[in-house]
Amino acid sequence: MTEEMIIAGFGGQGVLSMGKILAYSGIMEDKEVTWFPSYGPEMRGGTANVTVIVSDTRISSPILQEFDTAIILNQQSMDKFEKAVKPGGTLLYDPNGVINPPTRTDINIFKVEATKTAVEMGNPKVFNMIVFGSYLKVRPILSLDNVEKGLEKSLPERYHKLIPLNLEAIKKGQEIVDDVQLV
Amino acid sequence: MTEEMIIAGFGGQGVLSMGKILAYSGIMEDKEVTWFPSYGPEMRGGTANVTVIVSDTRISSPILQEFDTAIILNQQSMDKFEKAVKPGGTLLYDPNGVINPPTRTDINIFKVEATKTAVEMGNPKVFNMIVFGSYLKVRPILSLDNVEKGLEKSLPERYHKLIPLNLEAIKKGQEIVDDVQLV
Amino acid sequence: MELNVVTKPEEIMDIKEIIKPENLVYQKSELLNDDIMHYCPGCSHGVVHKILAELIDEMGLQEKTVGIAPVGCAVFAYNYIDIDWQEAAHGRAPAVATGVARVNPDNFVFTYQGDGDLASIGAAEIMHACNRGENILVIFINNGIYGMTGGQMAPTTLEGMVTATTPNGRNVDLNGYPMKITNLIAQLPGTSYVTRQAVHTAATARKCKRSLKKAIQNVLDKKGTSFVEVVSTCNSGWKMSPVEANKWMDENMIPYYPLGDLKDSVKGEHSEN
Amino acid sequence: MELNVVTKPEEIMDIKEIIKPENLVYQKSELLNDDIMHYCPGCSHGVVHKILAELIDEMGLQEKTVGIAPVGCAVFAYNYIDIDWQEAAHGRAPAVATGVARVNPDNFVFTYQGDGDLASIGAAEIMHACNRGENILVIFINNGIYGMTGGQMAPTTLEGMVTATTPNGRNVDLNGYPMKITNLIAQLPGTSYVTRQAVHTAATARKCKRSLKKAIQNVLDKKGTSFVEVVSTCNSGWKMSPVEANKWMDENMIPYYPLGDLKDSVKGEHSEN
Amino acid sequence: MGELRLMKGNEVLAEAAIRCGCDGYFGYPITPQSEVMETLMARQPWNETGMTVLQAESEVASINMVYGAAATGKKVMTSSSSPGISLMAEGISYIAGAELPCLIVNVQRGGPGLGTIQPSQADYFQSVKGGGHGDYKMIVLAPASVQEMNDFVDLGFELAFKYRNPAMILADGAIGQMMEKVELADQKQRWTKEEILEMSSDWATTGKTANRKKNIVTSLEMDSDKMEENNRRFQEKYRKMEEEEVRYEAIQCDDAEFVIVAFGTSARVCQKAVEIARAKGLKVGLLRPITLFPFPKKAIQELARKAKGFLSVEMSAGQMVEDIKLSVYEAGSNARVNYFGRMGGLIPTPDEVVEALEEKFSWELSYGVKRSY
Amino acid sequence: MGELRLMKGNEVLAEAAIRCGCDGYFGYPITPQSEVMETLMARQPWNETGMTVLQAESEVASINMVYGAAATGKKVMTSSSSPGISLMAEGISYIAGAELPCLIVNVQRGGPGLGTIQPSQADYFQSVKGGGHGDYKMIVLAPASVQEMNDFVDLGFELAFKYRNPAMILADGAIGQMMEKVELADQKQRWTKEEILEMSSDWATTGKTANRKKNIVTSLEMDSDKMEENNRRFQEKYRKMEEEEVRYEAIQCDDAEFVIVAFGTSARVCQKAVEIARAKGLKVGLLRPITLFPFPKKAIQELARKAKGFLSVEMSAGQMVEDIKLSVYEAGSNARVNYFGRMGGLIPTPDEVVEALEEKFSWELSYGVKRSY
Amino acid sequence: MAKVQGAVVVDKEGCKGCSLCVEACPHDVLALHKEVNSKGYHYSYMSNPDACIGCANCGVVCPDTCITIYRAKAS
Amino acid sequence: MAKVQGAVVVDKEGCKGCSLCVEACPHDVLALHKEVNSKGYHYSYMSNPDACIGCANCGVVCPDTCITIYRAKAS
Ligand SMILES: Cc1ncc(C[n+]2csc(CCOP(=O)(O)OP(=O)(O)O)c2C)c(N)n1
Ligand SMILES: Cc1ncc(C[n+]2csc(CCOP(=O)(O)OP(=O)(O)O)c2C)c(N)n1
Ligand code: SF4
Ligand code: SF4
Ligand code: SF4
Ligand code: SF4
Ligand code: SF4
Ligand code: SF4
Ligand SMILES: [Mg+2]
Ligand SMILES: [Mg+2]
Repeated sequence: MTEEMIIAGFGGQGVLSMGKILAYSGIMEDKEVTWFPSYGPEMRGGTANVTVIVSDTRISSPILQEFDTAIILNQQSMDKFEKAVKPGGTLLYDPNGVINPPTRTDINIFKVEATKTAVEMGNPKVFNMIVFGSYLKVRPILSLDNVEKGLEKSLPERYHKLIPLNLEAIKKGQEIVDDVQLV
Repeated sequence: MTEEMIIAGFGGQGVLSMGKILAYSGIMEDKEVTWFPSYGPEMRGGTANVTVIVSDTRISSPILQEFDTAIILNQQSMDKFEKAVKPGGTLLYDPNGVINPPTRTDINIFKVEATKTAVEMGNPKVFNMIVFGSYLKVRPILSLDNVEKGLEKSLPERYHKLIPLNLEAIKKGQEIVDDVQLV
Repeated sequence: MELNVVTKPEEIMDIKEIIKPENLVYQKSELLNDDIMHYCPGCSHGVVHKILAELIDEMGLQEKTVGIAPVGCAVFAYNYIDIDWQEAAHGRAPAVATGVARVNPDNFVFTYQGDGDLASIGAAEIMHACNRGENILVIFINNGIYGMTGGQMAPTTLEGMVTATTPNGRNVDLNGYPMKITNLIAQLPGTSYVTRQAVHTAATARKCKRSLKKAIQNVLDKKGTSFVEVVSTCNSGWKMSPVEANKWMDENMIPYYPLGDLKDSVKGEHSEN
Repeated sequence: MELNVVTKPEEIMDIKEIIKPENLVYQKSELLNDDIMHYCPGCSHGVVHKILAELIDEMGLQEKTVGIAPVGCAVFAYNYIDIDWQEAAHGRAPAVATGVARVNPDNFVFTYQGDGDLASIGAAEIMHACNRGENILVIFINNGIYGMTGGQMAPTTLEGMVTATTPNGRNVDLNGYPMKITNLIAQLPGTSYVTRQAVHTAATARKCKRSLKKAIQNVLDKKGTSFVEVVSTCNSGWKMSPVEANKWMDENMIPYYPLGDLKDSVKGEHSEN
Repeated sequence: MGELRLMKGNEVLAEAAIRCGCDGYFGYPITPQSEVMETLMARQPWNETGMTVLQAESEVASINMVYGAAATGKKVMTSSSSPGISLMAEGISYIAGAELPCLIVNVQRGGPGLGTIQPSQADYFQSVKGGGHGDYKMIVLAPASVQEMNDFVDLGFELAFKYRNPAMILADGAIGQMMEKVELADQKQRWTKEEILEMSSDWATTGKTANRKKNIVTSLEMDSDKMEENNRRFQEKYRKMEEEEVRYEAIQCDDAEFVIVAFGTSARVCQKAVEIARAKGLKVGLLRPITLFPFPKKAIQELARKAKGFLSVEMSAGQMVEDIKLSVYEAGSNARVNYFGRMGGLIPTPDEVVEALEEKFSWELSYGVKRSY
Repeated sequence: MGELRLMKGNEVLAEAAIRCGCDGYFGYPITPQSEVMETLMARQPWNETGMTVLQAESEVASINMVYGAAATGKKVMTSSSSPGISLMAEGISYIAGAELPCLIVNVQRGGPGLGTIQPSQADYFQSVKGGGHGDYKMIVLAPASVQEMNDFVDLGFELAFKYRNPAMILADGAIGQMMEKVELADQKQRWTKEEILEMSSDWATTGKTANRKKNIVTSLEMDSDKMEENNRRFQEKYRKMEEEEVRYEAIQCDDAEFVIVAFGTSARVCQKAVEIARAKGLKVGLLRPITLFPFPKKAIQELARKAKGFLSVEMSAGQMVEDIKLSVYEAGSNARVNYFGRMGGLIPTPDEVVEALEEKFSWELSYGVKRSY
Repeated sequence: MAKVQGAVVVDKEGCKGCSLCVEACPHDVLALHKEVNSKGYHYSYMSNPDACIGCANCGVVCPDTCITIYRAKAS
Repeated sequence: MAKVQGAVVVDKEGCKGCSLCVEACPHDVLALHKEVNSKGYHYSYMSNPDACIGCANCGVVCPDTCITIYRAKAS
C-alpha cells in the first residue's frame, strides 16, 4: 500500500498539522512516511500545502507531481491541484472558500462542509480534524486506534487534553462527508 | 646576452633599490628585465634579496636557483647564495659583515670594501652605489650613460640632485673592486 | 481600485459632497505603486515606506534617489516605492550605499535596514559608514526581532522577550543585552543627525516624517550621515494582534528605547561621554 | 645567554657584589621564553607581552589560560608566552574567544588584538562579544596603524597622520574620523571594566600592569568582559625612532585617547549618555 | 531499537547533536534551516547534557566560534544555508589549515546571491572543491533522508575527529524541511575533560600543564618549506580518506546499462525514476554517493566497465557531473556522462529524469552499444 | 608606443586602473598586494580623473561597496589576496547573481588559513568553480607578466561589461611583487554620465527618470520558475564566454609530444623548462591558459590528438589538472594527464619541472607511444 | 464657526484588517466590517461617518495606505 | 641612611638597541654601546654604573626583556 497525497489550503487552516497527524498515525501503523511542506518566507499567510506519503515500503521521492488523493481547502489550491490527482484518485474539498468546484469526472470527488461544521461544533480550530475524519472515511488506510496514537505523539503533552475533542471532530468528519457525483 | 643575478644583504643596505636601478638601466639599453624581491612581513629588518635578470630576449622564469652573478653583502646571504653561482660565474662581496669569505674556486670572486669606502666618502647611503659600480666594472653589461638614465628614471624627481653623488660612488666602486684569487 | 464608499443620509453634509477632488486632504503618494505589500497586516514597515515615498515625492528627489534594500522583511521594499533600488546582502547595506555615494556624490542614497541586518550581522558596516560620515541616510527599523526568518532574537530584543530562539525569554546572561546601537552611532563624529522615532500613532508618525525630512535635508546638504531609528512592531513575530503590538511597544520598547533626537549637530563633532 | 657585565671599579660597592641572586629585583618572567621576539626594536607589543606573561605567572593561571592571537604584528605572540594559544582569523578573535569560553567556562580566555584587527575588520565581533558580556579579557593594542602589513591607516589613525594609505595625512573627509572604539565599548552593559593605558614609560607600564591585573581578576570573578586598551607606538609604521615615537604618542595620541578607566562596574550596568 | 519519531530534517540535526554528546552549537538564523537552532533552544540541552547553544551575531562569527571551541578538543558544530556558508569560507579554510575537527551543516537553497529559499544542490563545488582559499578538503556527507540527517551528525563528528578535519553535511531545503520517521540514537555522554585530554592533549588548547609543551592552534607558517610540508600532510590525509572513507549506495546497478548518479534529494527522486525506467524495460540503476568527498570514484569506475552511460542528476547547472567524468576518464573508459538538472529551487521530477535519460542516450538506446564522444 | 616603466605588478594594477578610466577602487590591505591601494592613494587619482579610492573596513565591506558602485553602471574594482577573497565569497555570488560588471583581483598567497604570504595558485578552484554559493562563473584572467597585469585591467573591465559579469584577475604574490618593463596605456577618459546612461540605463541604478521604469538591482527571486530562468540565462552567458572569450598562448606546441600546461608564474617557470627540455631533445611545448574560465578546452583537445601526455604544473596540490583531464576526456582522447606542483609558497624550478616530466612520462618516453590509464 | 466635516474612502481590497485605523480614529468613525474581502480580511469602513472630522489620523497610521481622506466645511 | 645601589645586566644579544631603557633611566646610567651585537644592534650597557639605584625602570620599559636588575644596600 502506498498513499501519495497532498493537503492544500490557507496558512491558518491547519494543513501542515493535519499532515503531521496523518504521518504520525502512519508510523503507529508501522508504515513508512514522508511529510514535505511548501515553505516560504514566514508569517505572510498565503497558501500552504504539504505532500504526505504513507507506504508499506521504502519511499523514494518525497516530492510528487501526481497524487492518489488531494485534500483541497481553498480556490488557489483547487486551481493548482485538481489536475494533479491521478485518474481514479480521490479529491476531497471544503466548499467554503472554493468558488469553482472541481469538474473532473475520472476521479472520485468528495465534499465536506468542515468550516461550517466546525463553527457549529463551537470550535473553528477543529476544522482540520473534521477534514481528516472525512478523509479517513473515504480512504480508510489507517485504523482509528493508530490515529489516536498519532495524535498523542504529534501533540505536545500540554495539548493532550484536547485529544477527545479532536477524535470527536474526526468522527464528525467521517459522518458528514458527501460523495459528489458528477455527470 | 642574458645576465641572471642575485643581490642579497640586510634590509637597510639598499639591495632592492640597487636592483631597481640596475633593471631601469637595462630598460634604457632596450633590454628585457625582471626584478623579483624576497618579501616578508614588513618592517622587521632581517635579510633582503632581489633576483634581477637583464636580457636581450624575452625572459622566461623570473625566479632562479642559479645565477651568473651574485652580489653578497652579509654572512647569511653568503651562506645561502655562494653555492648558487653557476660555475664560471661571478661573486662580488663586501667583506664587512662577511665573516667567512667565499671559498669556491670555479667562479670569479671579487671583493669590494664598499662599507668602508662609503664611510670615507662621508655618506653611508651611497654604499649600494659603490657596490653597483664594482659590479659594472666586473660585468660591464650596461653603459654608464644608460645607468645615468636609469638613475634618473628610478629616483623620484626630488632626489635627482643626488644623481651626481651616486655617479661618483659608482665610479669609486669601479676603481676599488678587488679581484680575489683563490688558490 | 474598488472603493468602499459608505453613505448614510443625514441632516449634515452628504458624504458624496465631501468626497471631491477639491476636498482631498490625504492620499497615497504617487511614488507608492498599487502592488499590495507582502507585509503582515499592521506591520510598521508599511507606514515607514509610505512616509519615505511621500518625502521623496514632496522633496522632488525621485531622479536623485538610490535606495538600498536590506535582507529582512523589507527585502522587497524595492517593489513598492518607485525609485531605483539595490538589494544588498544581509547587513551590508551601509557598504553598498557607500559604494553608490562615493562614485555618485550627487545622488541621494539611503539604506533601509532591520535590527538583525543593521545591529547584528552588519554591525561593522554601519559603525564604519557612520564613522566615515558617508553622506547617506540610514533608516533603521527596530522591531526587536528577526521578522523575515520567523521571529528569532535580534540584538535589540528586550530582556525576557520570547522569540523563536529565546523560547523562554531573552536571558541576558546567555544572550547578552538589548543593544542600544543608536546611542553608539550618535557618538560617531561622522553622523550629523541621529534620532529615534516611532510610527504607531498618528502623532508619532507625523513626527517621524518631520524627522526624516530633516534627515534627508541634512544628506542633501552634505552634512554627513543621518540616522533615523524607528521603533517598530512585528506583530507576527511577537505573536500579538497589531493593536496589541502597538500597545506592547509603547509599554515595553519605548521605555528602553526612548524616542527623541540623540544628536543634532554637524559632522565632525565628537560627543564625548 | 651571554651577559654583558660591565664592571667599573669604584670606591662604592663593587657591581659584582650587587649582582647576586639575593639582590634580584627584576627579571624576565618564566613564562616568556628565550626566543628573540620578531618585533621591531622598541615596539610596544613586547612590553605588553611581558606584563601579560608576568601576570599569568604571578596569578598562577598558566594551566587555565587560553590566549587568542590576532592577525597583526602580534600574530606570533603564541611563540613567546608559554601558555596554550589559538591564532584567530583577522578580526575574529572575540568570536574565537567566545567559542572557547562558552564550552570551557572555567578557562581564563583573553584576546590580544591590534587596532586594525579589533576596530576595523573585527568591529562587529568585538561589539557583540562585549555586548554579550563574554567572560573574557580583551587586550587592545592601539598603535594607530596597521603595523604588520606595512603601515596603512587604521580606524584609530589620527587626523593628519601619514600612513602608507594616507600618504598626505588622514583626511577625515575622505577617510573618516579616528575611532574611539573603547568609549563605545564602555557603554555596552556586557563589559565590567574598561580602561585605557599605555606602556611608554616605567610609570605607565606599571600602572598598566595594575589595570591588567584587575581586568584579569574580573574575568576570574566572572564579572563579564574586561577591556584594556593600550595606547601604543609603532615606530616602524610611524617612521620614527622608538624614542621619538614615544614622545609623539605622548603629545598626539594620548590627548586624543586619554588614559584612565572608562568604566569600572559590574556587568549589566548601562552607562547612558 | 531507538526511539521512533516523526521529525523534520532540521529538527533531527538538533536532536542528534544533543544525543551524540555534542559540546556546542553556534549559528545564525537563515531559511531553510533556522529550525536547527530553534529546536536546540527549545530543548535547552545546557540543562541536560551541558551542551552550549549560542546565537552568534553572524555566520562569520559562528564559524570562528566553532574554530575556538573546536580548538579545545570539543565536539562543536554550526549550520547554515548557502549565503551563510559563503560567509564562512575564510573560517573553514582556517579550520582546515589548523586541522580542527568540527561539523558544518549546509541546508542548501538556490543561488547565486540571495536567490531563493527553495532547495538546491548548487553548492557542490563550493563544498567539495573548496569554497575557501588554498588546498583543503572537507569530508562531505550527503544525506538523502531524515534518518541520514540523524545518522550523519554522529558519523560526521567521528570522521572529523578521526582525521582532525572539518566535516560537512551537505543537505538541502527539502531534506531540512521534510518530516520522516526517524529512529533516534540513545543519548551518549559528552566527553569528560579526561577523555578529551587523552584524545587531544597533543594539540588541543586545554590549558598548558607542566607535563606537556604549550599547544598552539594555528594555520600560519611563514617558512615555505614547512608550509609545504603542512600541505603535503593535508594531501596525505585526503588521500587516506579517499581510500578508507568512501560511502555510497548502489540501487539496481548490477545489470545496469545506464547509471543515474545523484545524491540527497535528487537521489530520492531518481530512485523513483529508476522504478519508472525499469517498468519501461530500461536497465537503469542508481548510484548514490553518500560521501561527496571522498567521491566514490572506484564504484563509478567499476560500473563504467559495463555501463553504456551515466546520467548525473543534480539540482544545479551540473557540478558533480565533472567528478563523474573525471572518474570515468581515469578508468580509461569512454562511457558517456550526461547531466540533467533543475535550478532556482526546483526539484526534478522522476518523469523528467526518465525522459532526460531517454533523450540524452537516444543513440545508445537505438544502437544498443556504447558511443564515445 | 606608450610610456615605458619599470613597475611592480601591484603598482601597475593601480596605474592601469587610473588610465583605463576606472571610477572607483575599494579595498583593504593585505600582503602581498597592499601596494595596489598604496599606489592609488599616492597617485590621488581623484584630483586627476575623478576616480574614487577608499580603504574599506574589511574585504566584506570592499566587495559590497563594489556591488553598490557597480550597480550604478560605473567601472569599479577591488583587490585582495586569498583570505580576503574568501571573505568576499558571498558578495561575489551576489554580484554574479545581480549580473553586475566589476573587476576583482586576487594576488594569491599560500593557504589554507592564514598560511603564508608567499605566492601560490591554490585558489584556482575557488576562482573557476565558484567559491561562493550557487551556479555562477567569473571570467578569470591569469597574467604571467607585469605587462599582462597592466593589460588585463582594461581587458577585465571590457569583458565584465560585455557580459555584465564579475571578472577576476588571478595573479599571485610573485607577479604582484615582481618588477618588469611595462608599456603603459594612454589615459582614457572616465565614462560620462551620458555614456553610462546610454550603455546601462536599462539596468543601472542611475536614478529613476520619467522616461524609464525604475531599475532594481537584485539577485533575489522567490518564484522558482523565474529563478531557474535566471540561472538558465547565466548558463547561456557562460557558454557564450566559452565560445568567444577563450585566450591562451601556445609555445612550441606544434610538434609537441608532451604539453606542459601552466598559467601565471608557473607558466614563466615552465617556459624555461621547455627550453631545457628542448635542449635535451624532448619535444615539449607549453600551453598557457590566459583565461582560466573560460578554460581553453578546445586548444587542449586539439593538442590531445597528437600529444602523448600533458603535465599540469601548478603552485597548488593540483587543481587545474582536473580541467585538463575533463577536456581530454571530452575529446575522447586517452592521453595521460599528470600533475606536478609545489605548495606552501614555493615556486617550482624549471629543472624540477623537466625532471617531473621525465619521471611521470617515463613509460611514454621509453616506449615512444601513448599509454592509457 | 463653520463645521468641518470629513470622509474617508477605504480601498477595500487593499485593506488587511489590521485595525490600526480603527484605533487611531479620535472619533470612533471606523470599524472592521463583518464581511471579508477576497483575501479573507475584515476590511475597515466608516461605521459612523458623521463623526469624521477629516483629521487623517487613520490614513497616516495605515500601513497599507488604503485610506483616502477628504475634508470640507459645512457652508 | 644606608645608600641603595643597583646594577643591571643587559642581555647583549637580545638587545635591539631601541634606547627606551636609556631614556627611562632617571640617573643616566645606561647608554648604547658604540659596538654592535651579532644582529647589528648597538646594545645597551651601563655607561655610568655607579649612578644606578636599581629602580627597575629600564627593565620595565624594555620591550625585549633584556634587563635583569639587582639592588643592594651599601652596608
Ligand atoms: C548571510 C545571511 N544570513 C542570514 C540570512 C537570513 N535572514 C534573512 S532576513 C534575516 C533577519 C531579518 O531581521 P531584521 O533585519 O530585523 O529585519 P525584519 O525582518 O525584522 O524587518 C536573516 C537572519 C540571510 N539571508 N543571509
Ligand atoms: C582577512 C584578512 N585581511 C587582511 C589581512 C592582512 N592583515 C594582516 S595584519 C593586518 C592589520 C594589522 O594591523 P593591526 O591589527 O593594527 O595590528 P598591528 O600590526 O598594528 O599590531 C592586516 C590588514 C589578513 N591577514 N587577513
Ligand atoms: S514578520 Fe514582522 S516585520 Fe515582517 S512583515 Fe510581518 S509583522 Fe512585519
Ligand atoms: S611594525 Fe610596528 S607594531 Fe609591528 S613590530 Fe614593528 S613597531 Fe611593532
Ligand atoms: S479622518 Fe480622522 S476622524 Fe475621520 S475616520 Fe480618519 S481618523 Fe477618524
Ligand atoms: S489601517 Fe489600513 S489596512 Fe489596517 S484596517 Fe485600517 S485600512 Fe485596513
Ligand atoms: S635600574 Fe633604574 S637607575 Fe638603574 S639603570 Fe635601570 S633605570 Fe637606571
Ligand atoms: S630597552 Fe631593551 S632592547 Fe631597548 S636598548 Fe634597552 S635593553 Fe636594549
Ligand atoms: Mg527586525
Ligand atoms: Mg595597529
